[in-house]
Amino acid sequence: MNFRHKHIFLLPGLLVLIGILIFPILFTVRLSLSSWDSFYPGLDFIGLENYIRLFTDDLRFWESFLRLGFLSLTTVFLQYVIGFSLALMVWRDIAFKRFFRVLFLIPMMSTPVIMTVIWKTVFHESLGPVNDFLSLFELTPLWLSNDFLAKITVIIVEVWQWTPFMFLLLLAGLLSLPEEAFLAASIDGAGPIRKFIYVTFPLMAPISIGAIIIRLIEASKIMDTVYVLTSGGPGTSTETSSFYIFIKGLREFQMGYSAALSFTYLVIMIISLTIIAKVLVRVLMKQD
Amino acid sequence: MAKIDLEDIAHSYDPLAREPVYALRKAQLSWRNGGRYAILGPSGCGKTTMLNIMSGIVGPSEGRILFDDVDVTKTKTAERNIAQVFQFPVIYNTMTVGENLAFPLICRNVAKDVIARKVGEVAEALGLEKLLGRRAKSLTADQKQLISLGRGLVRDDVAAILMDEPLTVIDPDLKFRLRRKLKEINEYYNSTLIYVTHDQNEAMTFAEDIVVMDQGSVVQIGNPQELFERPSTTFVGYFIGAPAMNMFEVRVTGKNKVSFGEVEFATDTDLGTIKTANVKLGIRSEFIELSAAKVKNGLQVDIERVDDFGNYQLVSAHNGGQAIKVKVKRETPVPGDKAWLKFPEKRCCVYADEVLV
Amino acid sequence: MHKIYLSLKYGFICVWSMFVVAPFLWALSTSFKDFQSVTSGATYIPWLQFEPTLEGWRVLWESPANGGVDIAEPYLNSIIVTCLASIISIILGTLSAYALSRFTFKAGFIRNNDITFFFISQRIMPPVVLSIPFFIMLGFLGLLDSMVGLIMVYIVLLMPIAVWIMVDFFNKVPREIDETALIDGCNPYQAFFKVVLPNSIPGMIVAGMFCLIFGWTDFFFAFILTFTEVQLLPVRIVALNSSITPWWSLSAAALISVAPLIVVAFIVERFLSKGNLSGALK
Amino acid sequence: MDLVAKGLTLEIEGENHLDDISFGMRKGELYTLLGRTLAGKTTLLKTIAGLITPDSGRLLFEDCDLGGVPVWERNIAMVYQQFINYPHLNVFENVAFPLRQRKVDPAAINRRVMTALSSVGLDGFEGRKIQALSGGQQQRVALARSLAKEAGILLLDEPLVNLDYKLREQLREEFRNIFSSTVASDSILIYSSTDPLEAMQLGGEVIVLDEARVLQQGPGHEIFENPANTRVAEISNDPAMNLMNGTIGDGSIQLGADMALPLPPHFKGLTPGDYIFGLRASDVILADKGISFTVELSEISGSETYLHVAGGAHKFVGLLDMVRNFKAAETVSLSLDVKKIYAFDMAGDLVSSPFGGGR
Repeated sequence: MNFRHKHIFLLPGLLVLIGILIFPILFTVRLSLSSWDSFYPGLDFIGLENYIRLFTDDLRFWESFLRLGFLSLTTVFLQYVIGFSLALMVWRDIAFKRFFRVLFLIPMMSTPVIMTVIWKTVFHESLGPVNDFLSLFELTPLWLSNDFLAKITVIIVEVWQWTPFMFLLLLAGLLSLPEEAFLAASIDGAGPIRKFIYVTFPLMAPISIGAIIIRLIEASKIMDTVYVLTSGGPGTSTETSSFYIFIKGLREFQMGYSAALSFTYLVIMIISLTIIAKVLVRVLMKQD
Repeated sequence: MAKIDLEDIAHSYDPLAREPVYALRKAQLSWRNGGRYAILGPSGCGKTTMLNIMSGIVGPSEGRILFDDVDVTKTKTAERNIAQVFQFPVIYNTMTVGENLAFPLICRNVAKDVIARKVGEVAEALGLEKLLGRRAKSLTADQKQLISLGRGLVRDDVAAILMDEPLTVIDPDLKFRLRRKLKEINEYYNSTLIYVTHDQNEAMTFAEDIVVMDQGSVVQIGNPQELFERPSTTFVGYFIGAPAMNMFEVRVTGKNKVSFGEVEFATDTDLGTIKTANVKLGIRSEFIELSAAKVKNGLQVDIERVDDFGNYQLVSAHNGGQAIKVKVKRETPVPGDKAWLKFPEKRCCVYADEVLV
Repeated sequence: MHKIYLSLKYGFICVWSMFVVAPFLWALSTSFKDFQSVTSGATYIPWLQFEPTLEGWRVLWESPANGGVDIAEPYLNSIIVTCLASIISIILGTLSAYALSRFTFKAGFIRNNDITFFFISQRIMPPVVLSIPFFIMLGFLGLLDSMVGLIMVYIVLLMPIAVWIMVDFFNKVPREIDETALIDGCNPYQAFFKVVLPNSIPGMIVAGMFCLIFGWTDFFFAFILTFTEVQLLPVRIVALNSSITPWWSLSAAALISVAPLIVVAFIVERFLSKGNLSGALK
Repeated sequence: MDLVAKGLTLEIEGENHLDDISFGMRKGELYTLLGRTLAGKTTLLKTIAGLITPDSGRLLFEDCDLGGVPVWERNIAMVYQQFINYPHLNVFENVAFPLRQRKVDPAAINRRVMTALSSVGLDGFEGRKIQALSGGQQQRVALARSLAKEAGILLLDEPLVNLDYKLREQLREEFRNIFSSTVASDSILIYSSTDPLEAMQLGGEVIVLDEARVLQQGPGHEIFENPANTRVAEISNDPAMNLMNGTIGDGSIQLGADMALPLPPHFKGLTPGDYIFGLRASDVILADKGISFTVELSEISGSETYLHVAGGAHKFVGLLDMVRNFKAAETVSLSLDVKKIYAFDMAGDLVSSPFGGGR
C-alpha cells in the first residue's frame, strides 16, 4: 500500500529527532577537531590531533573499553540466563504466578542512581548488612576497595537492576509461542529438558537475539552504577569508557578530546553491535 | 495398534454449573484396530473436544476411555500412546528429517540400531527416504505433515494416529498425494487413523467409517454409502451430500405409503410403527427421475431455474411452497415450465420425528 | 524426578525474590534509624535492635530553611517531565512507526529498516556523552535549567523506544483493515485516526509504560542540564549522598522514588497476562 | 463497456503479478475471476480498487480514467477473504461506516443499514460486538457493509474460502440471490474463486486467470465447453481434465501400446499427427471391452466414486456414477467416451471440441 503523502506520517517524528540531535552530533564532530579545554576555551582547529592522541598514547581509554566489554558481556549473559529461567518458571501455572511476575518486574522500575546509593550502604565494608552476614564466616571482603570485588559489585547491581527487563521480553515471547509445538513434543515423549532444547529454545531464538541486542545497547552505557558506587572504583578498576569520557569532559574539561572520544566510542559501538548481531543470528538460529 | 473404547464419555468445560453446557454429550463408541475413521460435523459440534479427550489433552468430566481394555482416562498425553498431526505442520526446525523421525524413539531411549531401522522403514513408506539428510524446515507443507505422521509411525506402541484437519493448510493438488499416502500407511501398518474435519468430501474420500456429530452428540456412524443413501436423521441428510436431501412434509396413508398433497408415494419401509404426525419423506436429488410428460402418480412441479454444473445440471423446482432440487445428466433436456418427478421406492427415506424409520 | 524439579524451581524463585526484596527491606529499616544506630553496625529490626525515629522521613518534607531536604518539588518536576516527554514521544513515535510499518520508503540505498535502525540507534549513545553538546546547545538557546529544555532532550531519549514497540505492534495489525477503511472512503489520515489508532491503544499503553520507566530512571541528562531552577528527584537524592551521609533520609527518599512505578509494574503485568504485551513485543 | 482494462502490467522483483491484462465489463453483470491460488486474482482486484498502481496500462470506468483517482474517491466496495471488519465498532456502526464517511443523512443511513443487514440475514444483530460473532456472521457483516454502500463496482475476493464446507454451500446460495438483486441495479460485481463449480453456479461471465495472464473470457458454459487451451481445461474442471499425449493416424486415435480409439465425427477434418487429447473425469464408464488400467486409488464421495488409474504412459482420473470400493492395483477396464474427447495442438491450444469449438 503506497500513497503520495506518506512522508507526512514519518516526518514529524523524524524531523523532531533530527532537529534536536543535529546540532549536538555536528557540534561533537566539530568539537573533536578542536582543542577546547578549560585553559583555551574556543573552537580552534587542530585537525585530527585528538584522534591521533587517542589512538597512540591513550592506553587508559582502550583499557576502559576492554573493561566495558567484560562488564557488559558478563552482565548481559547473567541477565539472559537468570531472566530466561525466571521467565520459564512463571510462564506455566505456578502458585502466586501474578505476584511473582510483578515482584520480578519491580527492580527495573527503580531509578538506577538512587538504588545504587542504597547498594552503596548495603556493601559498606563495616556498617553494611552483607559484611555483617559474612562476618559469621570470618570473611570481611573489601567490596568497594578491591579491584576485582569492585567489578563483582558493579555486576551484582547491574544484574539486580536490569534482569527484569530481559525477564519481561522473554516472558512476553514465551507467552506468544504456539501451543501445538509443545503438545507435539509431549506426545513424542519429550521430557522438560528435551522440550526446552528442541522446542522452546529454537522457537525463542529470534526473540532472544532481539532482547540480547537491546540489553547490550543499554549495558554498554554502564555509567550511573559506576559513578555512584565506585566512581571508577579503586584506581581505574571499574572505569568504563562512558565514565572515562565523563571524567575527561566534565571533570578535566578537555571538551575537544572528550568529543573525539565519544565519536570514536559511537563508531566502535555501532560496528561491534552489528557484528554481534550477525554472530548471534548464526549461532542461535543455525541459519545455514 | 489397539482397539479404543469410549464408555459413556461426556464432557462439559464447566461441570459444576447448575445445568452444565455439554461440549460432548453422552456417547458410547468403539474404534476398531486398524480402522480408518473420520469425525465429521460443523464448527462447534464437539469433534475437536472428542479428539482432545482421546489424546489426553482434555480430561472427560464423565465416562471412561480404554485402549485395548486398559483404562487410560487418567493417564497423561505423554504416557498415552497416541500420535497427533495438527492443522499447521509441527516439526523440530533445528533438526534434519531423519532426526525428526527418530526423536520419539530417542526420548524413549531405544537402541541406536533399532532407531535406524525403524526410521529407514517409515521414511521408505512415506517416500521421504531421499530427504533424510535435509533440514526439516525447508520442506513443503505436505511433506512436513508426513514427518509429523512419521513420528507416530516409528513408535510401535501407538494406539491411534489422530489428525485435526491436517489438509487445510495444503494446496489442492498436493492434498491428493497426502490422502493417498495416508491410505497406504493405514493398510501397510494397520494403524488406526482418526481424521477430524468439517468438509464432507474429505471425510467421505478418506474414511471407511464416518462419525457424524452435531451440537455435541454423535448422530450417526456409518460408511460413506450408508450415510449418503440412508441418513439416520434429517440433520445427516441435510449435512451429507451437496445439495442437501430434499425433505417433504407428508402424511402416512398406508402400510408403506405416504402422500404429499394428493400425490401418494410407495416406500419400501413398514410405516406401521409411526405414532407421530411429524413425518417427513427424504429423497436425494441424484435419485429423482424427471420427465417432461405426465407420469402416473408423479409429482407435478414448476421449474424455477436450471444450473449447468458441467458434469450435471441442477434443476431448482417447486410445488406450492415446497422447493425441490433435482440432479439431471447434462444432456437430458429439461422442460421450460412444468415437469413430473418420480421417486424410486427403494430410494425414499421416511423420518418420524426427524429419525429414520 | 518431578519432586526434585519442583523443589529446585521454587528454591530458585525464593532465592531470587529475596535478592530482589533485600535492598528495599534494608532501605526500609535504615530509613527509621538515626546517626547513632547506623554507626553501631548493621542492624535490622526496629525496637529490638535499634530505636526507630521518623527523622529520616521528616527531613524529606522539611523546607531547606530548617535543615530539611524538600523533595516534594523535585518529585513533581520528575513526574511532569517524564509524563510530558512520554506523551510527546508516543504521539510522534506512533505516527512514524505507522509510516514505517505500512509504507515503503526509498531514499538512495536507505530502506525502511535502515530508518527504523536510525531511530533505535539513538539509544546507543550514552547520555553522559550527549549531555556535553546538549549543555552547549541549550545554553545557546537559553533553555538551560528549564523544563522545556529537559523535555526536549528526553524526547530524544524516549522516542526510539516508542518507535521500536509501535512498529512491532503495527506489523501485527492486519494491513487489510487500513485498506478496507480506504475503500470505504477514508483518506489515509482518516484511516489512521478513525480506524487504526483506536485499535492500537494496547500497543500505545505498553509503549507508554516503557517510556515512563526509562524517563523516570534517567539521571545524567537531569544532572548536567539543570541546576537550581529545575531539580529532578534523582539529582536531588544523589546530591544528598555526597554532602553528609544521612543514610536514613537517603533510604526514605529512595523508597518514595520507586513507589509510583510499582503501579506501572502492575499495569505491565496485567497486559502481559492478557496477552497484548506478547503481541506487541514479539 | 462500463469498466475497461487495457494492458495492465505490474512487475515486482522480476516477477510478473499482472501481465498485459485487458478486459471489458458491463454494468448489471456478474463476473467471476477463476484461477488457482497465486494466479493474480487478488492483485487484479486490488488494482481495480486502486490499492495497487500498475506499472503500465489504463483502467477506465464510465469512460473516465481511474489512473488519477485515489482509492477513497473510487466508487467501489470490497469483501476480503479473512472477513475484515472494524474491531472497535459494533455491527451497526461497521455497516454504517462508509455511509458516515459519505456524510449521508442519519435517517437514510439507518434505512440502508437495516436493509443491508436483513438482506444478509443478520436482523437484530445491530448491537453485537464483532468479536462475539462466528466466522460466517463476520463475513455477512463485511458483505452488508459493501452492499449498504451501493457502490458502482463490488469486489469479492474468495469470500467463502475460510468458512465451513456446509456454511460455504449455504452462503453461496444466499449470495446468488443477493447478487441477483444488486446486479439487477446498475453495478458491476466481480467475484474471485478457485472453485470451477462456484464459478458455474454464479452464472455470470467467467474470466480465467493463470500466472498473471487472462487466458479466456466468456460465459460459464462457453469456458466449460470450449476451453481455449489445456491450462483453462485444467482450471475450469474439478477434478482437472485428464490430458494424454497421442497421435491421430489411419483413422484412429493412438494413445500408446494397445490403446486405440475410433475417430469421433468432430475429429474428421484434423490432419494426422501428434496431439494432446483431453477427456473429463465424468466422461468415462466401466465397460468390459474397454481399455485396461490398474487402479492406484478409489475414493467414494456420496453417489459417485473417484477412480485414480494408471495405464501405459498415462495417469487418469475417472468419476464413476456408482458406489464401489476398488482394491489398489486391481485391473479395471474403462471405456473412454470418444464423442466427448478434446484435441489440443502440441502448444496446448484447442483444435477441436465436442461442442464445435476450436479451429
